Amino acid sequence: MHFELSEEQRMLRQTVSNFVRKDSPVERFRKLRDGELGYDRGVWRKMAELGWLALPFAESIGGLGFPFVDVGLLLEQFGTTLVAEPYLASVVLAGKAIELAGTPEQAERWLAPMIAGETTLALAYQEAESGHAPERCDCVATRTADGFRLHGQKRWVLNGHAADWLVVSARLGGEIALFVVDPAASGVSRRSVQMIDFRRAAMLDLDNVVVAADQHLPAEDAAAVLEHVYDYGAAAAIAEGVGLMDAVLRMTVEYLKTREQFGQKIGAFQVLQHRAVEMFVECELTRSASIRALIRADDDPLLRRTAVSAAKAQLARGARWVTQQAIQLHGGIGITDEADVGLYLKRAVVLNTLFGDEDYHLVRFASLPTFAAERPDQPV
Amino acid sequence: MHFELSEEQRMLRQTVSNFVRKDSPVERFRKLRDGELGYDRGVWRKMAELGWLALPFAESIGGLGFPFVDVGLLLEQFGTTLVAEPYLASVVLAGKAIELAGTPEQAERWLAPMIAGETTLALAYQEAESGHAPERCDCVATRTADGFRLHGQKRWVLNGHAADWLVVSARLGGEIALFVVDPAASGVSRRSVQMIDFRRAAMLDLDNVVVAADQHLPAEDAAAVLEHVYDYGAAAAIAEGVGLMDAVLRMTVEYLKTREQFGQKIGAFQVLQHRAVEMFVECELTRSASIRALIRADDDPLLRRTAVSAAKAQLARGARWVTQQAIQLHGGIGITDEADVGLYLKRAVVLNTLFGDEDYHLVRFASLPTFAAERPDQPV
Amino acid sequence: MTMDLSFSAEHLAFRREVREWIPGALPPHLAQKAKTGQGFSMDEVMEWHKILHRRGWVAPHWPTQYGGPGFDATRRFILSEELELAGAPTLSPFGLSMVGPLLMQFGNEAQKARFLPTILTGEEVWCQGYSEPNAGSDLASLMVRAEDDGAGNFIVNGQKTWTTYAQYADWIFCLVRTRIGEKKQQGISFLLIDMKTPGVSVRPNLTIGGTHAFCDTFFENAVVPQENVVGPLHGGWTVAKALLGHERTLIAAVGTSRRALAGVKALCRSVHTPSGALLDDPLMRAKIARLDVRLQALQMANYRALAGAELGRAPGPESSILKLVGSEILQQCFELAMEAIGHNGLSWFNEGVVPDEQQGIPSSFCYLRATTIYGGSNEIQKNIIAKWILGLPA
Amino acid sequence: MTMDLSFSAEHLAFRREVREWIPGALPPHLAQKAKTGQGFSMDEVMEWHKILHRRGWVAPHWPTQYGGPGFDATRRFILSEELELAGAPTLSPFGLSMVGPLLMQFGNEAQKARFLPTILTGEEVWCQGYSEPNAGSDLASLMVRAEDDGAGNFIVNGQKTWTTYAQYADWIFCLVRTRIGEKKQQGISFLLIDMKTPGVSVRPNLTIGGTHAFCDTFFENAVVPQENVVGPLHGGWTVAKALLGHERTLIAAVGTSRRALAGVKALCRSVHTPSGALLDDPLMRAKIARLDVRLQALQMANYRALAGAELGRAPGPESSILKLVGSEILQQCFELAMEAIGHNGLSWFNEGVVPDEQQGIPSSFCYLRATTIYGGSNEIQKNIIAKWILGLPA
Repeated sequence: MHFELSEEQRMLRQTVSNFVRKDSPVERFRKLRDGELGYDRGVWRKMAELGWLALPFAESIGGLGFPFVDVGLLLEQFGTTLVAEPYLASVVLAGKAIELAGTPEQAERWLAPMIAGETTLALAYQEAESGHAPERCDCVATRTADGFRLHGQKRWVLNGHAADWLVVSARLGGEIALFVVDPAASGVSRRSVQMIDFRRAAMLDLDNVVVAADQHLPAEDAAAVLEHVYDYGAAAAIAEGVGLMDAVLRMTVEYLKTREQFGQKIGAFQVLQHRAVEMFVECELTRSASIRALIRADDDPLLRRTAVSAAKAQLARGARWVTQQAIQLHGGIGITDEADVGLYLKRAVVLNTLFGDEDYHLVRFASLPTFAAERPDQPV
Repeated sequence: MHFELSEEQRMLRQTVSNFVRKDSPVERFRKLRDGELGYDRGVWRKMAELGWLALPFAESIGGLGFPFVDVGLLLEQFGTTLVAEPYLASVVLAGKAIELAGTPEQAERWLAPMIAGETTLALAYQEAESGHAPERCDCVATRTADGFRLHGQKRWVLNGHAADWLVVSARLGGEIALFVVDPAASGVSRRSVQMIDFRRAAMLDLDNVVVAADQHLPAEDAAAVLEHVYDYGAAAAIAEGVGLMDAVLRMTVEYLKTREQFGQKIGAFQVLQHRAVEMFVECELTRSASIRALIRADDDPLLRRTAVSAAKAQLARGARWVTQQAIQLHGGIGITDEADVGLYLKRAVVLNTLFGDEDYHLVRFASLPTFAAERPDQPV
Repeated sequence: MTMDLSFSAEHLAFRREVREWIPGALPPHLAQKAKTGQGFSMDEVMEWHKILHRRGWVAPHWPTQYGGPGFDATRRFILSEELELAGAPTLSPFGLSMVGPLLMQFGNEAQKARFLPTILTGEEVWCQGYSEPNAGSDLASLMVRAEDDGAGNFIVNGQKTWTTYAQYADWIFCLVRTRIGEKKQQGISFLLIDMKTPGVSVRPNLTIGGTHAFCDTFFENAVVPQENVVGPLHGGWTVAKALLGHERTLIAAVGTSRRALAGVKALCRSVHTPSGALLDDPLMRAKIARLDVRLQALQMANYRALAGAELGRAPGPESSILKLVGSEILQQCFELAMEAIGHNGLSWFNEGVVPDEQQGIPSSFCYLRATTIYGGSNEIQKNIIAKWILGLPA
Repeated sequence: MTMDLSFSAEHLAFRREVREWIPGALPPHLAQKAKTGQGFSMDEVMEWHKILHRRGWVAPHWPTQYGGPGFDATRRFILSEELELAGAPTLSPFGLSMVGPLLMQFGNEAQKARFLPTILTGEEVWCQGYSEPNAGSDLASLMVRAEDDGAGNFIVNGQKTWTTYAQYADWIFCLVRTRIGEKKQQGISFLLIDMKTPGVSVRPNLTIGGTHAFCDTFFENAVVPQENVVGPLHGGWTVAKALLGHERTLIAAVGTSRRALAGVKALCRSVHTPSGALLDDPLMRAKIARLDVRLQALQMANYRALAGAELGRAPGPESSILKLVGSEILQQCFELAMEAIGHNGLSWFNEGVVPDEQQGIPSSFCYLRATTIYGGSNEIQKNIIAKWILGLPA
């Protein structure tokens, strides 16, 4: 039982924390949010220089080999100021998919430039009828003489509007398979759409797109890779959500301490105090659940699924409550676009929707053998 | 759209209100609660003299022919001081079952003495495996040369420990049928059990009990009668629950106005004020839902089911919240048997458990055509 | 007369009349927006205002002497409910429901003659100038000053916030401070200001819902005739307070929530899961049922308030909860809608990306966080109930 | 050292040791009650106290110099969790966790020598005399008076309430007023009183759960030697306050809730619905899952607090929520249990009417309403967090 950060982790957190406070406050996000890209490629390269894009990959393929907890540390900080760069989409989703499902040559080809900050990636798994289950995949891959042809549609591809390469899931002879697709290839069309949190995603149409044999990521069990990556995505969203909730709590408490009505700080009203405490409770519970999910993200599937689903369900409840109450406590100002708190509400919607919503994770959690176990003392 | 009480109804309510305040305060309930009967046969006869036991029955069989709303008025008042007499069991359940399923001769035989206060009745529908659905009935009736034989077990028969006659549901050739059984008959055994609210019920064993042909209530559709009576029971529980919630709110607000801590009335603490307001909100919503359920209790089955299920589900949420918070606001004293508020919590458990719990009614409500209707403006 | 849950034959006939009239009256472009739940522009709202005015139904709560139709409380309720259920544009309340009734109660004849007719016709649009950056819930702390110039005018200076739709308004009714240094509720006057007055400027602000509803309105030495004070000079607090009592029985917005909830059911019927329509998913179904049950209880509370009003009763305790509960329910309807549409709820004003009827949901979901804040936040509502209905100590 | 969710090999071995020991150590009649979740009598609690004492585990948090086993925080936690999970009797905290540690901190040598050994052995049973009819949450308002008789004694008069299990106690530790007319936190002393003292009488009261847990304890000219004051005379408030800091990390009662929730699952497996076991009903399943998810988050918060304590850290913010959330979760476990057993939850102490494992549920459901009230109500907990952790203004 040990949750202390190592010296290395403390340094990482400190560096990221300095970055978000000094170089990436919410104002930077505001400036970027209506641009066509929605983030800054220069900052992306900076992140590469700092080694952040290499964090969770094996050293053998140019990564730092850090545990997923470290990705969590970074994303938690990112969540505090709504950092816009596609770390989750490019590093966590597409990056881990390529690492887990691809060959060393494929990692060299697609991961190395991304780790160097020269490219960004995206993972296209969501379809119109997927709901929250990435294995609901109707996109089809068929074998050709010297490769494959992909046909179908993908929706809500995070960073899909800008990614240099797209990792796409499709059914090959009924089984899930993963392919790396060049967005400039013939038959690929993508439409950039703005999301509620002002980041961008792509609606992707694949019209009999030709992909070469070496663009197929030859994992033995690509479905398992996809599920694992989806859980990585969930754990990343949870970590980002913890940072977000924390920032929202802090700005709300600050507002309660400064805003005056009826001749006193509104933070002196007991009802608002208790509301803030209830927000604090959700923050602490979510943070606690998050630590477990991050530790278990690299672990065996059963412990991973249990921890991730428990934490994602807690995030859903906690982030919803905290952001909604933060707006309520801000009063009229909370309803304006000008107030940052609304940006956090919207980001919370995105984090709660992606990688399984509350009911999806409750149902998954309750379907695991850990739920039905007779003894109440199973490992956490 | 008219919810005013008629002159007659106002008088009824006033009489009942005087009765509960003067003749049946909670102290009377406390005196009765550990007795073998649990209530007072003298008071029962008094209720008969006042005409209360005749309220909902047709004039042709010696009743007053009042709408079920009037029963609601009476039970709401009863709920305010936890009146112990078996009005719901005897008049609403068994009484209405005999009226709706029986012949005029049967009404004369069993209802008339009950209306006169000479007997009490009980309805035995619940079984160990019934859950909240009275149609789940394993008790079996078989025809004999000159009547029937009943075999099976009934559970939680309200007033079953004392009733002079028992109305029993059983399957006759697969269909629900209703019989009036003499508890002294051979093969009948009953065990009196104390319920959480200190009232009593019976665990009933029927071991090939012989009943005469004229003890069969020959309704064409006894299952429909049983369902209707179950809804009457639910509407009665809702009305009693409204009175209960109201009393609990009043005693809690009173406590907040008198109890001092930290040099002030605790009712001056904003958090406790808002809690009391949230209790008040549940009271008003439940009262509103209750009025509809009472009016619709005599109405066509679809409107009746919609209104009763909506109100019973609201009662479950409201009564649970109000009684639990009332205890919380009473603090330590609320945890003692001495404080009345705990008695109300327990009665609320009974009202919420009988005649369908929250989920049962939510599921029923959502299965009705009124739920799925496209137009949002159906009749209430 | 026994208790009765139906409307009278007369009222039912009126309901039919309204219901049959709306589809023909609502222009196609508005009907399309109503169908898909998208927001209406101010032009569209005023277009509908004028249609209703031609029918005589724009101000159902106005007495006949001022051009109202002389409706009883139930007719007013039915009309409002039918309009909500049809998804017709919500009329701007500032003229019709706020300054109009106040003018009838407190205005002099000249003021009534000048302002009421154009409110009715929609020729002049009004907005409200109450809140200020440092006077929100604590409205009496307001600071906008109106100083006597000795020539029959006030010189107005300061800033009002949340002046909703001020960018479209011809007139603003304001609470301003006309005398300083007294108890803060005193020395406030209720003043009507022409938005074209030099020195008045408006800055529209984006809301959390991505629309331009709110404005800041600035006054810089704006010269306003003193005859534009409504009610007693320095006695504006009384005027403003009178408004709080108006039309309380209608603010539950039950019709809007019923329409929204029916919309959620329709959405859930159209969304597919591996085991069938989302509406048949037990968890989603139970959530909808839970909300529906609560909404129906609120609807009954509303009916009780209405039946009381019809008998000329003062609003009973049931009225006090209408706004409190109604605002929460409406928010919950849109939370469920967001949950139902899943990933499509991520779309922010993208044309043609999600089905039309889902297009407006994310913005509404965000904007409706306001319902528990405006018009007296729910915390303020609870303070009021605690004090005035439960009688708890201050 | 990377983050780690497992216990060390050493601690796992200790857990195995405890887990293997309990079944043999728990006498059959206690094991039967543990299995069915029924309450234990005071005799049974003390029987178990003595068994634990023989094993050396009765006071895991006591230093070795006073007879404790010298356990680290994790061992203490594991022992406590395993005992909770086994459903073993909860020991009376008044001696072991309350007056014992206070004596170690504030008592003189004579007091320590006199009282600590018999607390450990269980030869003397203690109860707590803090609350009074008019001093509950506002404890400093207490009124029980101890007057100096000039002969080395106090004459004690007044009434204490919620003196839990006073009817079984040999000693009571009290807060009494030894000087009047000052700031109300001053002039209070911490006094030990022999329950056999003439003038001390006890009236046990029924609780809402139908058991005799609470008592009123009356003092009528009870003569108590002044040497029984612990800590400074008139300085008892400081002594009492020190207690509030003790053992905060254990009060989440996660083990108890986990056992209760496992019990709910077992119940739901045994209850049949037309479509199968109740545990497979989607609504019930989702409710259990929702609670389980929250409990597991709380468990992680508890582990974080524990890992911090192990490193000698002061309790972090995560510790402050343990009691607040833990108390609510335990209540919710029993609400679900009541819902699961349906009509059987109507049974009030009837032998043999419902299955053994359901017998204790209605009483526990009622009694556990106390968890959000005692030890500082959850409202008080929130006041404290608002002030001391969030730094909100008073």
